[in-house]
Amino acid sequence: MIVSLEEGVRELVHDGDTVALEGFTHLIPVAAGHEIIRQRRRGLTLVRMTPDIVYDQLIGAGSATRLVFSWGGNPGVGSLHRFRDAVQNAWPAPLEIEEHSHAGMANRYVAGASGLPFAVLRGYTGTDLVGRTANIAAITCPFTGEQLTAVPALNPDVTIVHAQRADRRGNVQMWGITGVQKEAVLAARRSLVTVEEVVDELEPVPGQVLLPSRVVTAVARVPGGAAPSYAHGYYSRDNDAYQAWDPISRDRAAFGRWLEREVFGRAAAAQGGDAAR
Amino acid sequence: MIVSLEEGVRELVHDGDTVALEGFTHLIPVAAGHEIIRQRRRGLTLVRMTPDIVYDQLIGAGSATRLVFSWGGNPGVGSLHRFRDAVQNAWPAPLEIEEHSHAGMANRYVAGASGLPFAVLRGYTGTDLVGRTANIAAITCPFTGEQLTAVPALNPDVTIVHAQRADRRGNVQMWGITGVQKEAVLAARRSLVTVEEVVDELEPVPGQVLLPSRVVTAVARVPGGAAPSYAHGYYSRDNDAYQAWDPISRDRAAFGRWLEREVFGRAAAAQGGDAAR
Amino acid sequence: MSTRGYSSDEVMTVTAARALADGMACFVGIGLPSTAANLARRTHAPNLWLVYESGTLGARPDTLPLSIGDGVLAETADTVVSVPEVFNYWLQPGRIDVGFLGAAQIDRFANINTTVVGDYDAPRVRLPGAGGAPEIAASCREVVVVVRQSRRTFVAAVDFVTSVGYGKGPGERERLGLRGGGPSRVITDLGVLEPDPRTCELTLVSVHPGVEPEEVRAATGWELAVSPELATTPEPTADELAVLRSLTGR
Amino acid sequence: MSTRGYSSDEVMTVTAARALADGMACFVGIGLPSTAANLARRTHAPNLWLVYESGTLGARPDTLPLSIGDGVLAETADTVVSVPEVFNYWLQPGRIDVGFLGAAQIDRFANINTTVVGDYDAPRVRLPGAGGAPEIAASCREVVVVVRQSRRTFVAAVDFVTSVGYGKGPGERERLGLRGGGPSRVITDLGVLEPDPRTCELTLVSVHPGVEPEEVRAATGWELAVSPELATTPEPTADELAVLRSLTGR
Repeated sequence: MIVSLEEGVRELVHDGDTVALEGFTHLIPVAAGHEIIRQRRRGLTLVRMTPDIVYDQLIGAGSATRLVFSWGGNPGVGSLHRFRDAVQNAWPAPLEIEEHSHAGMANRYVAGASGLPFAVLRGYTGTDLVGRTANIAAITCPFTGEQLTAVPALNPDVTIVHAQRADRRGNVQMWGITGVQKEAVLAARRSLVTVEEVVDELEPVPGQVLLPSRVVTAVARVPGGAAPSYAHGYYSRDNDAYQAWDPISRDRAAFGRWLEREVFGRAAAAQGGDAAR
Repeated sequence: MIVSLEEGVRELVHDGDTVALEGFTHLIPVAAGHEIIRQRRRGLTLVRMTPDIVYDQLIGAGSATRLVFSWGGNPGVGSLHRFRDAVQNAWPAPLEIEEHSHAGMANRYVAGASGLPFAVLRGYTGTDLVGRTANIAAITCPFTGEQLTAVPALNPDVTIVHAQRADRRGNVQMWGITGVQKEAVLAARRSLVTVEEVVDELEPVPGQVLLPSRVVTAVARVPGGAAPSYAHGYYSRDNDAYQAWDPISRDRAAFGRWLEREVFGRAAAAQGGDAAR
Repeated sequence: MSTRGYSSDEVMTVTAARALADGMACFVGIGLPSTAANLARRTHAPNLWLVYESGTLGARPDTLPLSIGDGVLAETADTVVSVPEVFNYWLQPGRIDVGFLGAAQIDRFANINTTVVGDYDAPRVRLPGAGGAPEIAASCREVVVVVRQSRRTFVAAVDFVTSVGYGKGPGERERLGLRGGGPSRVITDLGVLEPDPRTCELTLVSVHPGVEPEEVRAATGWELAVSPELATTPEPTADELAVLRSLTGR
Repeated sequence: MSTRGYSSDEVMTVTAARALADGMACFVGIGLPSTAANLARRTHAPNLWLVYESGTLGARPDTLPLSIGDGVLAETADTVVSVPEVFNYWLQPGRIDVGFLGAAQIDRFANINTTVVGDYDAPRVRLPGAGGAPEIAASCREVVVVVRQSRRTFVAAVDFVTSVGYGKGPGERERLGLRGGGPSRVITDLGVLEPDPRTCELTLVSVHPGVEPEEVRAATGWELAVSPELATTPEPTADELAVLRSLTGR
């Protein structure tokens, strides 16, 4: 249940898997993303509402062949240039994309968490997103005849999230902006949670989301594992790091050097804790 | 925004309305139910997942012509005899019923809160509930072809709930078992919330549900307004009162005496607070 | 209380508690199911994970709750979620191992009625209704029914199918697309019934100590099949009875 | 900074802030919309109710958030809800008065593109994508677009309709069943455009101080209609500028 980050990724993330690393600006599982690159996983379908710089890194490193998303950017800075390079120039490899709106993606996770094959929403109507994927369909209300939109459930092979705390039995506690993480974990076949701390007892916190251990496959203690995003109550967002990513991301060679230095040049344990610490 | 219970019911509950007084064992708006009886509202469609003794009282008093529900009983005791008398003997008036499962009712409120005309679930299949109402229909997943069940949104004219606290701007805070109250309020055209306390600032509490004032039409301070059910952190459930209801409920005359004494014999203010207190 | 030192309700509750393995997730109704589940948690299954439809996940009540929404459930739970969430995120996707249900009527294919006795539009007895039962019966990996046995309750065909057991027989759950396994046993104050693997018909597989199969057949409103390997239910242990009595205050 | 003592971005932001009435519920995107909304909250609209798609309801940030998910939003909010809840329970049912959107391209019918420039399958520029915008554009009572004006951005027809304004013209929102009112104005660094009530075509209704209508027409990729009652935008007040600069740290 409590594993090292290296072990957690090795056991739970396989080549060709559909993998969601979720987080809405807050609690982004960055260290886990780097460990996936370090373990040279290939052929992943990456899923996330808001792919940001860690997805840019995974795409630039060639881990992914497909991206399912609703907004891909460097929040507060601009575009993701490794993502652009993959879509516009197939570098380092072609990247197939399937895009949705936030409302659509959120409801796809809700359907996945609920054991339903699809969700219904008022969305997409009149946009050019319709027709770009078979995963947006019209549906008629059997009571009013009104036409709405259906999207299919998302059920990742594995969802990875970062949280503030877990207890030794594997119950996970997060608070602050908790985004769609509960649904993404409940929708997944397996889940890996990196946490700031493992504690004996989870003292209740206002606004908390608690993920019971029976929906958590493994927990890895990775202090700082969300940096340069933030962990409410632990550390702040490193806005400079997001700014600094822009020039690195724009240049293939600079990105390559960054990858060697910051990912391959480090052990998993150096980027965060492990079970032994 | 902050009103007396008498004023809140007078302004927000009209003859013929569809009214939901929600609460799942905890925080049941009993005082508000009695005020509806006292104001002699007629022709109500009463909605609730778990109609219990306050609905038995409303039905026995002749306030309702229709009940939409999923489980009608005296929790831990047995049946509701005023409800039975209405269904079996049309006393004091015929009561039309529309019944669902809990899962169906909960999803009807979710659809209502979401501005959707219907909700989808795995439910009802193979039961005799299907066909008893036009409000259960089959629906086919446009992606998998799988057949599921649809239920229409519930949008009460007014939802009434009880909560621990509100602030002076009308933000409402409840915690403990919060059931389906958030959805019931969000689904309604108007809402009335009775509370134990009105405070200057709502100190956050773990597990709280906060209803922003913009979805709350009126708040009435009614300390003890959930008794004989309970208000977590304020008072416990009066299990004896639920037991005591059984013989009163079984007998039309005993019920009539109870009604005169406990409802018509009291002013609204005597059953709880009012704005002035 | 019989001369055996325990009542028929006690052997029923103890037998129901034994149906729960440690670590299972159990969706609990109030009354007999709740007593049995809490007995199991206090004896052989300390890590039983109790889910009540009021939204309390992982409740560890120190006293027996009187309703499915008691404060003690919220106070001792791992977390409390909304009612839509307990049904949509926990029950519906098949995360619950065993659902514990009661019944006003149950038939030979373990279909359950808690809605009406008699005609729906002119009922002899109006019962509380469905509550969470239809989807518990549909979605849990297995369902255990705990109910006192009599001809009034054990009827050849229920007046109203509130919750589906095996419908009209073999293959019907599959045809309906129900994902849970259905009732695995019915535990009464007289014995234990299980669906025949071939016919899905409830069959007497165990009688409680001192109960004759004929007694059970007499309390059943159809020609009750009896297993050729009919067993006798193991007696409640002194420890089980002590814990049960401390729970129920008897 | 012009000789007027404020920049064109500043007059844009101040004008956008003024579009917000006190007490409104406003769905805020990051960047220019967030600056304008927070300026409004600090000046004439102290009870503006800010909703960010990260789930913070009623946020009152004391510093300008750098992303839609900043900690300061959670800390100062009335409550924080999940992302599914903010879209399903708050945006979709029409509880939001005004949605603030940006655009990479906008066309004469106020349709917005934030997806790709060029062909979708071989894009010249791949943009971030839809985010919350399609449903904000569909469901808010009105939409205000804040965007710098240029021929690159103001195009006759967008390359990709990410968010629907008035589609191909009058009646299209109704045909599509969109419940919100659609874009009520587009506020740029040059002036203010509003849809013509009859044709739905964006029309110049106000120019910022010192801006000539011809400048605006030259920065628009279609034959821009100019209102016969063309106004000049009221200048930012000293107070508005002071608050804005304290927010942006300029």
